[in-house]
Order: sequence, then C-alpha cells, then structure tokens
Amino acid sequence: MMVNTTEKGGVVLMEIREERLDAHNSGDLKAQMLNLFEEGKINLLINLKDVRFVDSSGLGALVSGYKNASARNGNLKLCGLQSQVKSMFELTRLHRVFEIFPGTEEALASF
Amino acid sequence: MMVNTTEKGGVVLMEIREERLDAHNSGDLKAQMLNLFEEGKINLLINLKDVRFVDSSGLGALVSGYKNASARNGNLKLCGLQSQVKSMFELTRLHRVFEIFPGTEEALASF
Amino acid sequence: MNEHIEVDIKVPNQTRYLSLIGKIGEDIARTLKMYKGNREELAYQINLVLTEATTNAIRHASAESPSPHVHITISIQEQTLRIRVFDEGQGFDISNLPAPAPQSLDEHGRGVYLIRSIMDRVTYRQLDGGHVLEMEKTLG
Amino acid sequence: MNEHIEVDIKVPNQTRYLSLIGKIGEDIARTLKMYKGNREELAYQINLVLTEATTNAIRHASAESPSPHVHITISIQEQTLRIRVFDEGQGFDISNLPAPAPQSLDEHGRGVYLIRSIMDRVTYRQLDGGHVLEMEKTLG
Ligand SMILES: Nc1ncnc2c1ncn2[C@@H]1O[C@H](COP(=O)(O)OP(=O)(O)O)[C@@H](O)[C@H]1O
Ligand SMILES: Nc1ncnc2c1ncn2[C@@H]1O[C@H](COP(=O)(O)OP(=O)(O)O)[C@@H](O)[C@H]1O
Repeated sequence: MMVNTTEKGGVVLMEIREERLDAHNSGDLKAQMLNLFEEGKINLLINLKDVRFVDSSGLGALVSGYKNASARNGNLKLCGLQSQVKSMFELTRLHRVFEIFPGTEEALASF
Repeated sequence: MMVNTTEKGGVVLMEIREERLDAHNSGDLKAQMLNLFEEGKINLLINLKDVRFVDSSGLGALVSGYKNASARNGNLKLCGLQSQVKSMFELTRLHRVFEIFPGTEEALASF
Repeated sequence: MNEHIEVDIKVPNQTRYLSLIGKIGEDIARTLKMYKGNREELAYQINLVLTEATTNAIRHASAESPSPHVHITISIQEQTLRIRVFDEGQGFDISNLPAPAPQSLDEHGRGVYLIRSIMDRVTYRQLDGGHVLEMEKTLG
Repeated sequence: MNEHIEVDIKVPNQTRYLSLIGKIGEDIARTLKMYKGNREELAYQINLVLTEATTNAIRHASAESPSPHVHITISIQEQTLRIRVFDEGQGFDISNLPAPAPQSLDEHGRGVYLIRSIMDRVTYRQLDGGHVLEMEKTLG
C-alpha cells in the first residue's frame, strides 16, 4: 500500500495514497503502524483524503492503531474523510471513538 | 446528451460534456448538428476534451457532420482529443479526413 | 418498465479481486434507470456489501480445491437488488452472531453487521458443496 | 499462476447499458495481474470491442421476445481474453464484410473492422436460437 509518511513536531502524518482501504491492503497499513510504534512513535495522524472506500477491515486496522497508540499514552487521529467514508464511521459508531478533523492543520494543532 | 454550444466569430463551438460518445448518444449529437446546419451555420468546431471514449457510431456522427458542413462549403474541425480517442481516428484513418487541433484557440483561428 | 440485469462473476479467491467486484457493483448502481435515491450512496453500499461478503468467503471459507474461486451473482429485477456470494467452507450460524457493542474496540466482527444495516433481507443457507449468503434490498 | 476470471452479463437490449458493459470490461483490464502492456490501452480496447459487438447485437439482431436481452461473457484464462456476445437475430456473413475503404466517408461499417483490428481471432457462429460473436486476444 502507498503511504506518504512525514513527521511534524512529534506527530507522524500518514497520508494513505489509495482509493480503497479494504481486506486486501489493511494488513499492510497495520504493519506500517506497528513499525512506527516499535520505533517509539506514539502520535499518529492518518489523512484519508484520497480514500474513496473503507470496509470493515480498514476500520479494524484503524482501531488496531488507535488501541496501540492509546496503550502507549499516545493518540491516533483522523483527517480528510470523504463524506461516504465518514458515514462508515457513523454507521459503526466509531466516530465516537476517533477524533476526526476536516484538515491536517487543525488535527496537528490538537495533539 | 450534454453539449455546450457557443458561437465565436462565425464558428459554432460545441463542447461535448460526456465521458462517452457511443451508439447511445451519437444520434443525439447528429440531430444537434443537423439543427445547426438548418439554422444556416456551416462552420463547426467540436471540442472533445471531456470525452474519454468514442466508438464507431461516435465516429460516424462526426463523419456525418463533416459531410454536411462540406456540402455547404463550410467545415467541421475537432480539438481537445484525449490520446486514446486520437488513436481511434488513426486506426480508422479518419485523422486524414478531419482537421484536428490540440486546443480551441488554434482551431478557431484556422477557420 | 422491467429493468432486469444479471451479472455473474468468478474470480480467484484472493483479496486483490475485491476491488474489481466492488467496482462492478458500483457500475451497476450508477446505471439503474429507476432508482430515485442517492446513486453514489447506493454505489458505496453495494460496493461495501460485496466487499464484506466476498472477504468472508475468501477468509473464512477457502476451498481445498487446487485453484479455489469465489462466485458472486448480482441481479436487479423489479426493484429488488439481490446479491449472492457462494462459499465452499464449513459455514457458520449467522443468527448467532453477536451485534458489535457500541464503541467496541474489537478489530473484527463488523462485516455482517454492516451487511445487515444496509440490506433488507439477509440469509445464509446450505447448498450442494457449500453455502450461499443471499442479500436483498428493495430499491425504490 | 493461472488467473482465471469469468464474468457473465445480461442486460435489456438497450443502448443505455453499453456504458455498464464497457466499464466492466475496463475494470477487468485494470485488474489483470499478469498483463505487461499498457493497461489503459487494453482497457479502452476491451471497452471498445464490447461496445461495438453489443451495439450490433442490439441494432441488427433484436429478438422478438417481449423483454429482449443481450448476453455477454468475458473470460480470462491462461493469457487468453475471450469475449462472447450472443444475439437472437437472423445472423450475417462476417467473412463477406467489405473492409472500409481508407478515408471512407461512410458513416457506418467500422465496427467489425475495429473488432478485427484489436482482437486476434474473431468468429461468428450459429447456435441454438441465435448466434455468437466470439473474439479472442492473447495477452502477452
Ligand atoms: N462465509 C463464511 N463462512 C464461515 N464463517 C463465516 C462466513 N462469514 C462470516 N463468518 C463468521 O462470522 C464472523 C463474523 O463475520 P464478520 O461480521 O464479517 O466479521 P469478521 O469477518 O471481521 O470477523 C467471522 O469471524 C466468521 O467466524
Ligand atoms: N450481430 C449481428 N447480427 C446481424 N448482422 C450484423 C451483426 N453484426 C454486424 N452485422 C452486420 O454487419 C454490418 C457491419 O457491421 P459494423 O462493422 O459493426 O458496422 P455498422 O454496424 O456500423 O454497420 C452491419 O451493418 C450489419 O449488417
């Protein structure tokens, strides 16, 4: 899976450069997040602006990252959700779990 | 079929606002061109920039317009062809029939 | 007018084909003549239920044949969208699945829940040599 | 690895479904694992031959049944792309079609020519109750 990873003031910004986040590539996203946690990063911001479609495996990968970040007293937040993707979080009530921001700026400022 | 029709110095510019020009909508394009000929217009420029796909019926509609314009001592020219659409004209040798321009400006200036 | 569409798909049972299956579902949603609702929302929903059900067929019900495939049918007839996903596995009891707890932090267990939220009728039945998950939605 | 895909489509025989059929062909082209050539070019070509052949089935071979349909199959197996378009009409003699004259200003008669330019093997055969145009291309 294509991810642009950059670090901004203690937060790792991961831009998912895929149209779909599904059972085919969500395992890879989980693995990339695990690598970051193992390097000692604890604050992740996932930018989903290019993602048109997320399935339950994609949500599962994000929940996994969220749990790992929280367990390390860090945080995993989301930004750039397209409206249909946002509906997926609402349908599964995960919008109550994740902090979700429109853009990167506000999200980064919130850490 | 969605077409933006505007007149610029004696030339009618028709911008095809469709992804596909095929047997489903090429009859409509032919009818719109016929209307213009009946109104006395004889110079048409067809801008295909939004068109990703043309089939043999689409080519046929353009040939029909070309013949009608020529019969009236006018012309029908094309511009804005995407590269795959351009290949269709080459495969059928119709690039030897039509005058094809990259952009509207050059095309309008050529009438 | 009776808009009858049938599409039958067989692909290797690998997750790389999920996007093809989902896209075909989206293409069908965008073509429907009689649908009055939000077409892009319907496209997402069909894409989603196809992706969830096919993922389950691949993950939980992989056949032991040398070149295992998944088989999916999508049909539209008289305002009914019907999707069938066939599997060759051991099956499961769909009526015994717990609904995910609200705000659950479980990584799994949202697939069938999503399918049920979107579709009007969902059944899982035994067939010769396997099972079929059948999902229907009335478009209208 | 043997990438075996089969898609079977039935739609009302109306030109409004051409874009669905063409898009499914494009989606398949974009998914192919083993194809080494230009994928977007292949997508256009599959879209085109599907569109041309289906248009002919709709235009020249409309069935007399009350709700006529067109039936199309697309398969990929061992580097062979095979498309079949079935019709229920009177048929025609494909070997007797004149090639369009270069720079012909005829509005018609380019469909089968385009199919032949793109595909490696093209046959038109009689079947029970109709005909099938079968087109194959070796993807290399
Ligand atoms: N086709 C299937 N064959 C066998 N078991 C299945 C099938 N589909 C679903 N299941 C079972 O139902 C459970 C719940 O499925 P689902 O809600 O999609 O969540 P997940 O797949 O993430 O666990 C699965 O964990 C699996 O045990
Ligand atoms: N499925 C078919 N059934 C009957 N006749 C056909 C069929 N396909 C093609 N034809 C005949 O072959 C001719 C050439 O077809 P084609 O090259 O696609 O050009 P066009 O359809 O524009 O005439 C058609 O005019 C028609 O007479």
